[in-house]
Amino acid sequence: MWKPKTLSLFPLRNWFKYRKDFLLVWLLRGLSAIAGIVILLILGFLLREALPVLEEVGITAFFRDDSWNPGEKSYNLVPMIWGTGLTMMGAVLLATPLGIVSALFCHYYAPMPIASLYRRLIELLAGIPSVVYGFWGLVVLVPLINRLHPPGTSLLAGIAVLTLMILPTITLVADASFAKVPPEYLMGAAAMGLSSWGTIWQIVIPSAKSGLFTGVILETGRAIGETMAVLMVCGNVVQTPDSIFDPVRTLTANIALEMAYALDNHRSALFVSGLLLLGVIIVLAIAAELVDREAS
Amino acid sequence: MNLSGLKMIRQNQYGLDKVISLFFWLVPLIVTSLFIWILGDIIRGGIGQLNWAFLTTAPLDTGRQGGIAPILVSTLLILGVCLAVSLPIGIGTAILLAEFTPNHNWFGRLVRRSLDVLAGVPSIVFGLFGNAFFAKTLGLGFSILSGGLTLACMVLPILIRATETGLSAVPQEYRLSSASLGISRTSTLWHLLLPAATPGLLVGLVLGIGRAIAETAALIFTSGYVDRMPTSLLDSGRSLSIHIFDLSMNVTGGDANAYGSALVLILILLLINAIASYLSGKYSKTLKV
Amino acid sequence: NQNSANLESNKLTLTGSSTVAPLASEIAKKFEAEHPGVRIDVQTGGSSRGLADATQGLADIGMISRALKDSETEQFQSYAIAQDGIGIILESSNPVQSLSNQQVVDIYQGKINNWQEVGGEDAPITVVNKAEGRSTLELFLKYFQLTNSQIQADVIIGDNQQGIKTVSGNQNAIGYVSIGAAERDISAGVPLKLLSVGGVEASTETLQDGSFPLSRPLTLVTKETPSGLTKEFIEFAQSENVHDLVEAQNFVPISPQKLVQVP
Amino acid sequence: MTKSIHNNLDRHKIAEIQPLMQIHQLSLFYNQKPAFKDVTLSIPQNSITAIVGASGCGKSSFLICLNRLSDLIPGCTVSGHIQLGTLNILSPKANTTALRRRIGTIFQKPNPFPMSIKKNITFPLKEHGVKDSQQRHNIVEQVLKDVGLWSEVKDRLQDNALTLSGGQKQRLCIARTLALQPEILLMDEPCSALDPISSGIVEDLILRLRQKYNYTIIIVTHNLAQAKRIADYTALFWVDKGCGRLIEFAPAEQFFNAPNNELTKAYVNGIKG
Amino acid sequence: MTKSIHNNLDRHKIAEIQPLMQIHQLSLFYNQKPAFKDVTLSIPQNSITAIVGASGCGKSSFLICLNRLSDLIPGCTVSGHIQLGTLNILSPKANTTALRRRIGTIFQKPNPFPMSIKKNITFPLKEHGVKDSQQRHNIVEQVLKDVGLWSEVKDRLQDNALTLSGGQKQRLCIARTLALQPEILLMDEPCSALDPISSGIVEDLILRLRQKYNYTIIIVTHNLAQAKRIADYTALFWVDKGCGRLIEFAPAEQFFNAPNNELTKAYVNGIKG
Ligand SMILES: Nc1ncnc2c1ncn2[C@@H]1O[C@H](COP(=O)(O)OP(=O)(O)OP(=O)(O)O)[C@@H](O)[C@H]1O
Ligand SMILES: Nc1ncnc2c1ncn2[C@@H]1O[C@H](COP(=O)(O)OP(=O)(O)OP(=O)(O)O)[C@@H](O)[C@H]1O
Ligand SMILES: [Mg+2]
Ligand SMILES: [Mg+2]
Ligand SMILES: O=P([O-])([O-])[O-]
Repeated sequence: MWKPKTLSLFPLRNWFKYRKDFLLVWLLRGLSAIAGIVILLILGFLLREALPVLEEVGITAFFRDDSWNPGEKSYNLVPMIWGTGLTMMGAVLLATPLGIVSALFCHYYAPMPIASLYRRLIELLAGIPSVVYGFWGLVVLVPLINRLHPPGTSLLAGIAVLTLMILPTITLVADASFAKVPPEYLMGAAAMGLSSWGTIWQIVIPSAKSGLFTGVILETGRAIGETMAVLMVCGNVVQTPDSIFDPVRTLTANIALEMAYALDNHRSALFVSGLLLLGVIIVLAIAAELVDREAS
Repeated sequence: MNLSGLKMIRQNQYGLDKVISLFFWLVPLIVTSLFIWILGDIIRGGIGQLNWAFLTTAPLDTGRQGGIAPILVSTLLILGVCLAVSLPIGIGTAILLAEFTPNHNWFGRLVRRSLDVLAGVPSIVFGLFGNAFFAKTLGLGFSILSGGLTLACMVLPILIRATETGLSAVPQEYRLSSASLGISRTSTLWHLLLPAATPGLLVGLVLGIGRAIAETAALIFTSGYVDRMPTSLLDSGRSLSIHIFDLSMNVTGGDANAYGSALVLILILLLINAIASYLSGKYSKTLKV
Repeated sequence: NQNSANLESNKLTLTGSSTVAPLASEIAKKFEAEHPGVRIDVQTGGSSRGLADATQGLADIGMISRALKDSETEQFQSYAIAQDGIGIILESSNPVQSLSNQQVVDIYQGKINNWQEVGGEDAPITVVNKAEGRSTLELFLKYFQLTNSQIQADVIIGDNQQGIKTVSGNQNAIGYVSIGAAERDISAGVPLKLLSVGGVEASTETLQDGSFPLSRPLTLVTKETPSGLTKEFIEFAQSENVHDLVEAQNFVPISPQKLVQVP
Repeated sequence: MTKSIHNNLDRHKIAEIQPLMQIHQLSLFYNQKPAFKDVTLSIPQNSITAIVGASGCGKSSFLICLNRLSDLIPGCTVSGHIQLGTLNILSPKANTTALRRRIGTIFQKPNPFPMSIKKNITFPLKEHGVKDSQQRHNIVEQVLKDVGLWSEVKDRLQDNALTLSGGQKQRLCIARTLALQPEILLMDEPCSALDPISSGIVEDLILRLRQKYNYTIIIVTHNLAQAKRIADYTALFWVDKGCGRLIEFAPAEQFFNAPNNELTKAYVNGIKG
Repeated sequence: MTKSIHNNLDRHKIAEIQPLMQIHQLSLFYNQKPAFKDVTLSIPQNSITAIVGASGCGKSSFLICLNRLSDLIPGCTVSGHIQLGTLNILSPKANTTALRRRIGTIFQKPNPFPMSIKKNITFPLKEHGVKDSQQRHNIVEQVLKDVGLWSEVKDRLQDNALTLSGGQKQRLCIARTLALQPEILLMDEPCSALDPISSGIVEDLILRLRQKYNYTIIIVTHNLAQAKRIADYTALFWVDKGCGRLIEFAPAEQFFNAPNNELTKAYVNGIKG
């Protein structure tokens, strides 16, 4: 039996050691306060810039006017809300299953070397500039769609390019959350002769739920916020689309297209579209919160 | 038994399961071929431009001729500033949310949702904000610093969310047994939780770097358009992505060099990702074993 | 031992139009080479940013891709440094060889929807228009006496090259872009063709001799009457020294008789 | 007691009983390091075989070979031969899913799935083609009663199984395996997380399964008293030069009363039971 | 045997012994649902207290209150009062880090950290200020010998602890806790994953700790024979209307031979040990 000199072995620790956790918490609080401040600053900034036109024409003008034509003082943003919503939804609906399947593939189907190669590939795709995606969409995808149904620049093209762009986000986040599924579950499932698919659908996916949810949130954010690529392939016509082949304009494309030339009220109105976008996201965040609460 | 890395492929499969597995191979195949298509286009267009001179000389004739040396330097500096600022803030916030804020706590929920909102703010709005706040209010002007700080705001939600996911996936047993040994939360965090959460952190890092290095709209208004070799962080510097954007959308006859620059960007990304995963692997090893 | 005030006066910032920015950068580099110690930063962000920054004193010189509007002449001094023309483009395999002004108006208003109606194949027309606020759009609208709300566009684009790529990838598209850019791409083998406008061939020659009707000046603006380095730079940008640079960027130098010089 | 009756019954039959599973020269390696080596034995049909031995001697590793769960462990390789009826278990062509349905496993560490208590049982049933929900419900009730959990959880079948206590979890895992009606049950210290009462319930259950439903059961246990109470055959594993070996495999009576091997003798006598 | 000697020794001393830990009206709730309620008892200094009872009666939950590990479980609340010497354990101001060093815990489910075997022990030591690496190494060797693991792992101290067998893991966890020399040891079924030999080693170790180094030990066990062998005091928990209760707490001799409560009597007699 090991006979210690108890007192000298565990000397009274210094103040810092006793206070370590305390300091840590306050350090962390400070850091997250910075993160919080950024959000408030951005919100405040958007509000400040949007205020002039809001004061002049009121909020309802942005939903009731005949069209978006800031040069002629009409500011209807509704078609662009549709544009944003539809491209985002289409892309998320496509990318989520594709991304999750990709991640499952890496984890449970692909042999090691293929899995890590595939992961590398996906990581790369996360970093290709949106211009490049847009460029590719414009010179490859749009002419293809044009052959199907002119003009080619369309909601469909937007959804396709966005899907490619957000796929890495969901794939990588899903991949990381599958890595954390306790192996006992898999062992247990295998021991009962469950099929791979049954194991994945009933055990792996539910246990990775919160990670997948994060992935969906992040990809949705990226889909909503994406600007350049969408601007290049969507056609940017301000209209509520009747079909997937119709051109649409998203709120972000609206800002990017016109901000460089906008003055006074027009400029201010573009900030309203930014604010509105934020509004859309806040609504989604609240929805996500409710879903999350429901689930837990 | 240590089972992490279980593979289902090792089981042989029958019936419906076989069909589903085929599907699981099909999707990556499609995704891969699509991406090889895109990457192939870039490589085909860019490989001809790629040589030592391209990397070491300044652009000429608005980028149609010459190389990208100053742009490469600016890009790396902007990315450096972005990561130096966003990593500590991001990881710190993630730790606070995952380890020190109960799940149902209203504050935690509020911060999380605010971050989700931040993740959806379009990059051009970040650009205008960065221009108004960092460049004007804080007086940093068009500079690498302004650009890096703006990007830091952009990648923050990605970093935080991914790190947090990594942390919350660490088994509760580790926390319990560590606490039962009277180990402080700081040490538990450093020696147990963070190493175990590195895969999540790495994903955040890779996605964040990807987003930062690919960013155009936010940088036009902050780090600027100047393609001179920067001499300090307060100099304006053009990033690769802006260069690519300018060459392909604004400069007639710039496509070839745009492809060349895109290829360089991808190679840099490959390198950075490799370094990041190497370092994180090393980190989790040195702390774990 | 230079003091900081001196250093300050050795730096010049230009912001504004993305069309002008590449040209201005090139001019700036040449200027820097001839004036050691001087630094000129060219930023982009659009014509409106040029005007805004010049007003607020954030930039010494603003860049815009048009002439000043009447409402703006009070506030700013403007100095054109180059001329840009707007030409109508089709994909090169489109059999249509020319369009009258009325046909263009009808196409853009959606009254003509099929190339058959103007002598082409039986195919719907894809109308490519510029985004609100762009000076090319304003020029186009003014010449064809249209308002933006009358136009029935199928695609709305931002920058020049986006227009070229959209039209060159779509056999049935019609659009309008910078003539110099189109000429350069055509000679590089991009499948495009320029149509004549109002019977005048669209080319840098007709632009230079002033016969082509659709043109705009690329302009530097200042809030106050330029002096010191600002004046020196604007004079340099208007001088024959930079004509090679102007042409290299596919623009046309301003003819000396039209040049407004710094007083 | 039932125990003695069936034990006596078996002892007479041993010679006639067909070996159900023949294991020949079985070895298992973790990254080339052997966990156990050259194990040869035959498991008779409709019997209970207990495996005992010191910690780390490869008992758990032995069990996971028998239904190829070892496939799932990276770096784990198995050599030798296992014959189950006409089926060569270690053949790469063997249908592991079907095999594992035939050979159920209960682990040392209870691992219910993170779903409701009921779903832990119904989901594998559904997977294996029990389509009728009433029938599934009946099976749930039946197997939960079998493991003595029904009265404890019948009001909270929809609760998450992870909120059960350790012993409850383990019994749920047994129930969920029983629901699939395997032919052979592998149990890795199934009672080590149980209190004596539940432990007793499980022991009775094991005997009942063996008796009424003709299960063949292989159980790893540290509890020699338990092995004595229930086993028809007993095997002793021991570590020799860092690698597990089968020291003795014999009918339980002989194993405990007249072992051939010195080590066995020392083990069954010299320790606190 | 040492056992009987010290047991007899203690029985005489009971009246004189100072209570080390006084627990008063302790209740624990998971999301407002009580796991156990109104437990009042005093743990005498330098004694071994065994806690027995059916699965799910709140034994594990009881243990985690004693060193405030319950703080870490979301939705878990504790009410009542625990006094350790002059320290009010449940006070929000108590320094939990120091407290948990004084009160070590061994869990039911062995959970070594995902680091090397050696680092599992040296990491907490370093954390508690043992700076000298030679000294740390000595401690590692000593505690691994104490738990009988040294000979099994001395050549693979750098291997990941997760590659150990179940029993080895558990002994490593015990070793890691002993290295910190707590005053009180809480053990939640520490032997349930162990074979009889290691189990015997741990039992001897527990007795030695209690005897020579004045540890106070609280042990949850399902093994009544074990409780009989080592405990000075024994407590029985039982579920009553879905919530755990302390049924009886008495010196071990009395508990096993002349219990006051009918339930205790039934429990100690009527079950398979
Ligand atoms: N995944 C693994 N990788 C490497 N070695 C392993 C692994 N699993 C077990 N081992 C080693 O193989 C040997 C046998 O382990 P096994 O788990 O089969 O023992 P056991 O007899 O079940 O012990 P216990 O009674 O403690 O459960 C041990 O030395 C163990 O350390
Ligand atoms: N984290 C938790 N959340 C909700 N309920 C829990 C949780 N942990 C335990 N319980 C419930 O509290 C009760 C007491 O559990 P506890 O683990 O203390 O029992 P135990 O006496 O240790 O049982 P065993 O002998 O099986 O380990 C059980 O009914 C259990 O289902
Ligand atoms: Mg084992
Ligand atoms: Mg317990
Ligand atoms: O950026 P513009 O040149 O089109 O104003």
